[in-house]
Amino acid sequence: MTTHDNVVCTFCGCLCDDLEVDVEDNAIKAVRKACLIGKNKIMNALSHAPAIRVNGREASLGAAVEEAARILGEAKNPLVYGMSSTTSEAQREMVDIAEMIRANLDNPSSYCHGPGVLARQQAGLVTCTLGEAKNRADLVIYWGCNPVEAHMRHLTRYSLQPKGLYTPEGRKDRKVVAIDIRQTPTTKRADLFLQVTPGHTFEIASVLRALVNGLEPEFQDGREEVAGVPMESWRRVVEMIKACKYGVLFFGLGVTQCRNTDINVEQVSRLVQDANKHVRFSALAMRGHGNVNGCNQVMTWQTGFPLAVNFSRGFPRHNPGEYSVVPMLARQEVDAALIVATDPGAHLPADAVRFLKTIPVIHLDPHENLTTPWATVVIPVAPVGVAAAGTFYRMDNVPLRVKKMVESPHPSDEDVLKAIKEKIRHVAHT
Amino acid sequence: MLRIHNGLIYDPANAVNGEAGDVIIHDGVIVSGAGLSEKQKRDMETIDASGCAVLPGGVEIHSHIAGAKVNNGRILCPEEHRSHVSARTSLTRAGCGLCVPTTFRTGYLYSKLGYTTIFEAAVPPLEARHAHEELMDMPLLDKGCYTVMGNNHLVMQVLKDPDRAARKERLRELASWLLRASRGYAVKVVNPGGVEDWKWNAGAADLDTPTPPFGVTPRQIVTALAEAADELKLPHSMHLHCNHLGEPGNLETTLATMRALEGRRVHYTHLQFHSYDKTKKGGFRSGAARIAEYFNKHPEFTCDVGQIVFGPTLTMTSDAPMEFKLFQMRKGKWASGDIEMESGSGIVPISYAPKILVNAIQWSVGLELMLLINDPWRIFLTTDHPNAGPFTAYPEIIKLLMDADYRMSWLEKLHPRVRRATGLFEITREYTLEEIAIITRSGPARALGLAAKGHLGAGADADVAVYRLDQDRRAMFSRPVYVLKGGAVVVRDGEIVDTPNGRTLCVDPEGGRSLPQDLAETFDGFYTVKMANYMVEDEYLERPEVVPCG
Amino acid sequence: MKTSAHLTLIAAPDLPVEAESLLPEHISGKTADEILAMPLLVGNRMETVGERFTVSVVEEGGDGPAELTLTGDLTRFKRIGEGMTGGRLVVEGSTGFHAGAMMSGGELVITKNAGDYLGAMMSGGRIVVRGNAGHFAGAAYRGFNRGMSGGLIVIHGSAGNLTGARMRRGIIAVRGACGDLAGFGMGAGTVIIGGEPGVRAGANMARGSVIMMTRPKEIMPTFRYNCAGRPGMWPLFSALLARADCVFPEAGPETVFESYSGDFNEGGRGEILLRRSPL
Amino acid sequence: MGTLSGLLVTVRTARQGAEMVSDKHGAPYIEEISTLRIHQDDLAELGLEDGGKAALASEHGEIRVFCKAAETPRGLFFLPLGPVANVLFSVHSAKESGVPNWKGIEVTVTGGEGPDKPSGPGQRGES
Repeated sequence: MTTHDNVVCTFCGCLCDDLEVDVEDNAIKAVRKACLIGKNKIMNALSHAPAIRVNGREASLGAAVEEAARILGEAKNPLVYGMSSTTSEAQREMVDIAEMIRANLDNPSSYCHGPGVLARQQAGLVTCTLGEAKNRADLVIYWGCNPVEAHMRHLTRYSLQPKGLYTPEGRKDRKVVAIDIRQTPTTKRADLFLQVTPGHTFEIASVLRALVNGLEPEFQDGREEVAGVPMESWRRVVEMIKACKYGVLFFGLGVTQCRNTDINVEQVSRLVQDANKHVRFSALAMRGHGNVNGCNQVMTWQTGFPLAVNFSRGFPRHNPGEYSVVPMLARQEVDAALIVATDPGAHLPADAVRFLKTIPVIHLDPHENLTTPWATVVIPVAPVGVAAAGTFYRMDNVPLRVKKMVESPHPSDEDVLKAIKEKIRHVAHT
Repeated sequence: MLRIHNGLIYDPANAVNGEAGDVIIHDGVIVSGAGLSEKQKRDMETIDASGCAVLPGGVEIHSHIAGAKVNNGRILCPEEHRSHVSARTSLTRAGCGLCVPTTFRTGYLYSKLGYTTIFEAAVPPLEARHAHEELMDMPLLDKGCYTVMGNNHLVMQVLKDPDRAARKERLRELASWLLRASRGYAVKVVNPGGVEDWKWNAGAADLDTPTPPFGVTPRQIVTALAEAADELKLPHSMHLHCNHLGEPGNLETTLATMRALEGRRVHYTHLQFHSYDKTKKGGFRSGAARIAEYFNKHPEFTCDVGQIVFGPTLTMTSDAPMEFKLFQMRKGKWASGDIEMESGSGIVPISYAPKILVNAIQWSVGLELMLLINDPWRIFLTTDHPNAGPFTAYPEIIKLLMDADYRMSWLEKLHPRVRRATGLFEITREYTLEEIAIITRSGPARALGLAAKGHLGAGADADVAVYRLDQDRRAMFSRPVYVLKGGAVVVRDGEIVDTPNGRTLCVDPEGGRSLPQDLAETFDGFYTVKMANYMVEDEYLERPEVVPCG
Repeated sequence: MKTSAHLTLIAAPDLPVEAESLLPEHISGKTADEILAMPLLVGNRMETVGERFTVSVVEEGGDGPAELTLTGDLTRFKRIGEGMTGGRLVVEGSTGFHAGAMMSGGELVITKNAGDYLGAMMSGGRIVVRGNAGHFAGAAYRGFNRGMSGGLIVIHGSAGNLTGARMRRGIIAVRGACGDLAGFGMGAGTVIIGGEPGVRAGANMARGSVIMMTRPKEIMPTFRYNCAGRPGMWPLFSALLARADCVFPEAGPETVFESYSGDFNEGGRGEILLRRSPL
Repeated sequence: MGTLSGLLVTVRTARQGAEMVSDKHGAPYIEEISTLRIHQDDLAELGLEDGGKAALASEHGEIRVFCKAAETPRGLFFLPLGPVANVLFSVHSAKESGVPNWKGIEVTVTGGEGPDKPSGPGQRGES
């Protein structure tokens, strides 16, 4: 039996890199230190692989690759989409393919944390790596996120409990504020929980900005409250901000998917900038999928834009809403799709899935999921971080190398994508 | 074999100054033509360079082109990408951007200016994988990166050691380990102590401001790291971005830093930003003359200029507190990122305009430095891309250096008070082609310790740029007739014709195989990654080439 | 000679089409065949106008700017009238994204609905939409901090979110309802909304005016109430709009407006004018 | 059995995450993504016991869920994002930036089995 140390978990944006995994006879026997999700993910990494299928019939890898290349090469407005749970090496191949076939290129951040990235286009963001939260943060704000359930080790490894360089007492050295529309296991860990009414992120951020800047908000209806929470509570939050040495605000989908999406994050970003006039303050997005941040990074260095890119003229153009996956499916304007390392069958609204079923879809995934049953071409791939190596970007942009610990009968995303690319190139030249 | 025939060869490292002749290439390397018969020469594949200047490929000593901060800059600027695009061709990848171009486009744009080697100027080890990933997507160039150490906690922990001998030994080991961990090429120091100070919300660091909580001063940091770089016999000296960047009167800090480092090899980067004098009222004026006067007397020092280019660009640096100051003056966009235990970064868009007095002075200071520092082997052409402007402006800057009349013609476009604040317009010096060859290739190659770069002698890498001679030097340097990378023609008549990938340049200094116990404990306790996952793996180096120390 | 051309769509396409070539100034002096040979990007392939449209061209005597009429369901056609500098472009039907974006002169009339980014970053000229407009009318593209910088947009129906976001000059008049964040982050210019406004009108504005005929659910708490009165600029504005066939009957020269200034987070020199409904 | 109107918010739960990475066709995953968190008093108003079944309908579709009492505000219902919840949402709800209204869609909850219409977990079997 071999024990692999310092294994990087690929599930969420935390990328915990201290796991221990026992491997015997090319099988995962035990996973230690991971959260329940991470453990399940690694233990089940090799199970439920789909068969290679073309139009529902089993096929050889060569035939599947050939059909994929044919579909993509012929498409007049294809969609290349996904990438959030695979390596940046595979993501780089996807961008190359999207360029070649003059496709639309997007990743799931366009409907998750993408608004946070779009806000950076307008305002920028003051941020830090997770270690700064661990070592310095004496004020932590969780806003519209529930890491106890979604990023299970975030609180112990990075944000709430760890004893850092300048926070030797761990939790005791930190003040903690939670802003959410309901009680969650996370809000219960806070010193101050502000339960807000849904849809008011922007007003909250605006009023906090005003208070940080020493301005008094004026309420035309006379009710001294914002999002159902009285002003004195918001004043308390601002006192805590101004009294801290190093604050870190973690925001989740409750902020980015709230009414007016990216504009909320733009205002939160301005709030953090304003706070830096008094104290040091950072904000971090609680990125979900293991390498969804990597999608944004790779797309940015290769195309200039983090998401929602179109190549129909040969050069990259960017416009969320125009080239992001959900509205494109709403307008039913794509005629083929290459979907890798995400599961639209599970993640997208039902009418999106109904439309996708009407066009040829090529799908690469390590597991049977809710897209494999109907995709036109299904190619099983080796699970990354278990049977394929490569780079993942943590929620704070720290890149880590995920490892290969066992052999899979299937090639990696990267290898399949390279094969598809070569086949498209070959067809184009003959 | 390949022959570049009948060009005027400018190879200052080998004291060849515009002599007509052949450059002969075999297997990616320049070989001697001696011993070859005329027939042999006539029979080989020949590039006709008649009427052209033949120079070594350009060597970029300081540019921000890859990594977390640069990519953050790309995210920040969709508006600048919109109007600068390149479509995919059968050879080249699509891309966009001018001040922060995408990786492939960066490779193409540098290559199309005749550059063949490039160094990313600031990489924190924790994010080094990212920089290397981007560099792998940057074709046509040999490349390397500098590892930032000037605010590193482990460095400061070592410098706190009261035992002088142990401190020295330990720092050398640590610097070697950090270079190894990040696969870096040189020791980079950015606003020593100042970035850490700002994490405590403290003001700008002077040379003797103790850095909390270590009590270590910037003076201690720079002297010790310069010494470590020397003792490791690294091919490049410590690469230093001084304290107080961009502030009026900062030449005092710069001179104090230089005095503290006298006798050591040191490279002062973007010296233009550090050469400002102050008026009685606290306003900007040029301090270039004083800096140049001092610098001229100290052959142990090299520098690059960081010349301002008028127009919009993006400032991006590990000097996060400087960017915060800039943001407060400008509003608009501001990105910043603190990096645990080692660094920070900041980005603010900016636009330099000739009619803004400060910008006009900054522009003049850069040119003054280049004209007043009399040894071209010690000052190199950079724009600190993209901080002072995009590197694509190099041909324009070359014209400003080579053509005094053209330089003078700028006076009327600048703010009227600029003449009172600088001495630029009293200087008549014009650069020669040989001097241009030195400040853009031979000089930086020598400062970087690259024995096979920056010259055209036998044994050199066959990185060559061929420019059609033209009295309009901007036109001449904008569009090389040929660029060869490793012996392959990659640019012909200004267009990319081949896109081989370059190599990663790295070092293998003595020691630094592991961290001592106390530093390892600090690492394990306070980084959020495991040390095993910190070390950049071989997979991130493209055709690595170890440049020897010593 | 003045050229008038009329293009009629043969069938609505399934794929997005980019029709930035179809500008009045481009058809001026062209024959029918030359117009039919002009390029159109359909999906990711280049086609010609002739594959999608039939054309009739009339050369009239006298000088004058060219006039182009497009008829059909052009919902999937993007960039119609983008960058136009003069002449008249009439769409008898609906358009997709970017209609009239970046235009600097001339007139664009859309008889039905317009998509997102109508007149985005335009600097001059006039756009009239008889139906509704999508999001970002007169706004800035991603990353820019300057949206529309001149000209006039009249939307007779409703408009979407971020109408006039980050605009710097010019006028946007929306007769119907408007989405959220009208005039968001604007630096100057005017947005007038007849129907029900969405939330956060005027948020983060530094200067400029958002004029509302219908009371919004709330005014952002970063605005302060100034006074009520008859702003001298309103009669001038309504006269100017009336000349563009855009009338706000609810407000005459005697109408009283409540004035609020804000957004104080951005300096507070912007203004919201809210029509006080008769008691 | 009563009917309530309110706002549905999609969320993540620990069990959803753990089951999603184990087997997306497994019963525990389907069960978790079909479990609605709802206030005790709302539950009572619907005439349901903790764990009772209800029909959840939006303008786009209708699903069957199990109702679980939780410390939520009244009138706000919480369901893990997944193929069950997604029947209630539409791509057409995505506004200017391309994000569907997953953090707030108007729904009605009806206690009991609800009207007899085919729907249910997963996308399998749909044409």
